[in-house]
Amino acid sequence: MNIESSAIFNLPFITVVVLIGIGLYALMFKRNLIKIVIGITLIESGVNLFLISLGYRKGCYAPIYTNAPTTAMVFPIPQALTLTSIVIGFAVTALMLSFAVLIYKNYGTINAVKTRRLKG
Amino acid sequence: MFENLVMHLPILIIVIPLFGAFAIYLFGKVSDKARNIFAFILLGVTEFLVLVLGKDIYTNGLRVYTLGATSAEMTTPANYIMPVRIILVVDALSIFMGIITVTIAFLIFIFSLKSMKEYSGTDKYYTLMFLLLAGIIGIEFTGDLFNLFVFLEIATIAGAALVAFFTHKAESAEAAFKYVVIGSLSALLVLFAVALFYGQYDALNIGYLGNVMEHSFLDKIAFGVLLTAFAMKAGSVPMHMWKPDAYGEAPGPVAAMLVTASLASMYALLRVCFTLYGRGLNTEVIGWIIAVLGLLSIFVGVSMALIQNNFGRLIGYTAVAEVGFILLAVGVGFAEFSSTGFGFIALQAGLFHILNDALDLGLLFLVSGAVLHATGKRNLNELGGLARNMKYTCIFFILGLCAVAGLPPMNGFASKLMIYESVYQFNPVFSIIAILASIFMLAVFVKVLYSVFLGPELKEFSSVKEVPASMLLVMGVIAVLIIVIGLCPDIFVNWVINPAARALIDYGIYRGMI
Amino acid sequence: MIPMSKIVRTITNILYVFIIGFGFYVIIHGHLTPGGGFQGGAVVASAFALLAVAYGRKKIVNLLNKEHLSVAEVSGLLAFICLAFLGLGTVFFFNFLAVGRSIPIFSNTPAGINPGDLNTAGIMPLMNIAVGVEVLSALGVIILTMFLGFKEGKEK
Amino acid sequence: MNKWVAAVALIIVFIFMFLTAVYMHPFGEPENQDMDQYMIENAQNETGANNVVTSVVFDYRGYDTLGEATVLFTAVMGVLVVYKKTRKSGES
Repeated sequence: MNIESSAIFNLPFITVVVLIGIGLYALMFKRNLIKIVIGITLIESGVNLFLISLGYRKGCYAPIYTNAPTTAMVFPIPQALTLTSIVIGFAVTALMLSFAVLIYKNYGTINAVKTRRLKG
Repeated sequence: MFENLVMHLPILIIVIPLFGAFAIYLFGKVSDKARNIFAFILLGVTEFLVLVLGKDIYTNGLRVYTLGATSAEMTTPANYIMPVRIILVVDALSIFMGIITVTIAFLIFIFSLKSMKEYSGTDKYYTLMFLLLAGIIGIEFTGDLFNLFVFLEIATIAGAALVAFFTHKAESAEAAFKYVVIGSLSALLVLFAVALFYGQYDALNIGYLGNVMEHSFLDKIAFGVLLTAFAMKAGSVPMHMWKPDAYGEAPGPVAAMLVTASLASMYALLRVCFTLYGRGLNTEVIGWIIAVLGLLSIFVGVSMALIQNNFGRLIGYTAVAEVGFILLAVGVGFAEFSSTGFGFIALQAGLFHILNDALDLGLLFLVSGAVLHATGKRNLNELGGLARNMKYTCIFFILGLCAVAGLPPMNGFASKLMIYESVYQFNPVFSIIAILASIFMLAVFVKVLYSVFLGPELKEFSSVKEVPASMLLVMGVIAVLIIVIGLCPDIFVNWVINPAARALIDYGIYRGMI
Repeated sequence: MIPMSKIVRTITNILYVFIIGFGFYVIIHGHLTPGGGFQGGAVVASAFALLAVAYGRKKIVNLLNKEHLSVAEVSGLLAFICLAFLGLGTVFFFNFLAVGRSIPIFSNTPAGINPGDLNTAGIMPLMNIAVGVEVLSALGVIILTMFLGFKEGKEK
Repeated sequence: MNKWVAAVALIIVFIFMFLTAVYMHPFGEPENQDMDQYMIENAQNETGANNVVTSVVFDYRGYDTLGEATVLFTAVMGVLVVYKKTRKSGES
């Protein structure tokens, strides 16, 4: 495989890497609980983008036969998987934000350093 | 007719708890009693069905179930090369894990009837328990990687919500936040690996992927990602911090169920290592890595448990050490990868320890739940002298701690002896460290025994009563199981563990069904 | 939260009907056009969010009932899982309406590129509706719960 | 100290993921396409739906959708648990 050419044409995949990298950075270095939630959401967006861009074929259309221009279609499965994973991501985000609200109610802060009563 | 029912069993065992979860929520709006009876019947039916399926699989070999096809055995469409639908594959290992999970869940449900009675929101508690059960069985029975991700998320979310159940305590929200962040991060890593497989082979089925895999560079990265994800979810060392937090803050029965949940991700790790990759990997190196991870977990778990003063957190650190024992044995089994010799015995010991771990730690967490129920306290410094008023709970606690510390004639002794023997042939140093850690674990529990149950009677606990009979019954059943397995381990190893271990080593059978 | 200005409330009064109608259109045409139960349910739930923001805390409690929504959610899920159970004569999740064609509901089979026929796809439109009801009420419950927050005066 | 370890780990992970992006097949030219091609060709005949994605969501992978709906239900239960009234009665 010619590495240089594929590095250019794989631009969507590189975007995925950048997204996941930013998400991991937020997860490791940020101490604000809301920012941690945002980090998880960024990783999830990256993985979703990865799945959906794996399903693309050049010159193809959406996989729906209703008034379709041609029968050359992109992959349907990644779209279904991404739909599933988006809904799951929504559920996880809602739950994490509720926990953050509960932590704020109990501790009066959302700074992860100040809220650490459980250690050792 | 009966054959027809057995054919549908793999899906029914997952879907009945799922259906139960939805229906329980509706029943709970009508009356608590109707809800409890309904839930009891559903769990009893599930337990019966899983035992029937277990008998069938141990005699006739594995079963597949193709969802939505014209026939359950039609794994690929007619005249086509690959499976396109979701397929459940239940082999000896899956049903072994399934029987453990359903049995523990059934016992925990009976325990919860009394112990959770005085808290608000019990509808949601039972609904989430059923969802957690369905998620765990879904992980264990599925043959599809993306489906594994979905059920991992169900188990994670239900588990996190249950950890936060004591909303009046500030720490429980913090523990639940950690749990859900770690759980969803590991699930997203699994999804990333799924995407890597999908991009290369356009397939999601574990058996099919195992057949066509070319072990390219991307597959190696995917293995690293999956190993990280499942080790993290199982509570192995670099990412073990969530485990004592979650176990320490969750209600006792929930913590007992979460032990089973982390054993399910251990199952997923085994499935990935043995069935998906098999001998295509450099098994020696990977086995060493897993064994060293296990050793570190044992070390950190035991040494941190020594300094705890919260009942639940202490058992949580012990759970880290126990996962370390399983990882150590499985790592040795993976490094050898043979159906004879000490490698196979190590693998058997690892699987045996999964069974014992679920029972022992389950019993200990139930005891901690019983103490919390009776006294409302978990801090070891505040407790004391409970043996006078809670005789039976004390006896069950002694049994549980003997089992975890690996004293004869408990089940923990049987499996740990197998681990020491087989690991000694692999590397003597590993075995010696494991034995020393086990002795330290005994010291930890003697400290707990003294500070909770023995010692001078405290004034505030003079009116404490023994917990209700149903809770004692559940702890008694688990204690009897512990002693029975400890007294005749050969029967269990030969009849139950051996087929499960063989199913891992002979991965060709699993892959050949697709 | 206080209600927003009269302009916002008037526009909301006109708009939310259309949003909910569009949501149900997306749900019902899920097997023909892009969309389906999840997407349509999310669209309807966005109308709930709009109402909540525009009318504020006191009014929204009268408009949307959390108990009713959560019952609707469980009913949608039960309908979905029961539709899957109905295929159990063959296999769980078997599309018995589209394959056997013994029952003349949603049983036409399109071929190739066509303008679209609602009467196709077997159990899929029914599942779309069940999932749509589940999703719109689940999102509604989440939005309402997080919007209303903790009720005062219940901690001890 | 701890921060440096985390930074090094992050950089290593980033490098490996970058290699993943490079080694993956070129964007828009997937190598294997058997499973998806089967669905594009046979979905209309087998399930009767014009929308292939819907037939994947509700027929070929309907079980995943059940799990997904369950996840949403679980999250609702979790949110309700978090916002529930605190204890009915009893101690501290």
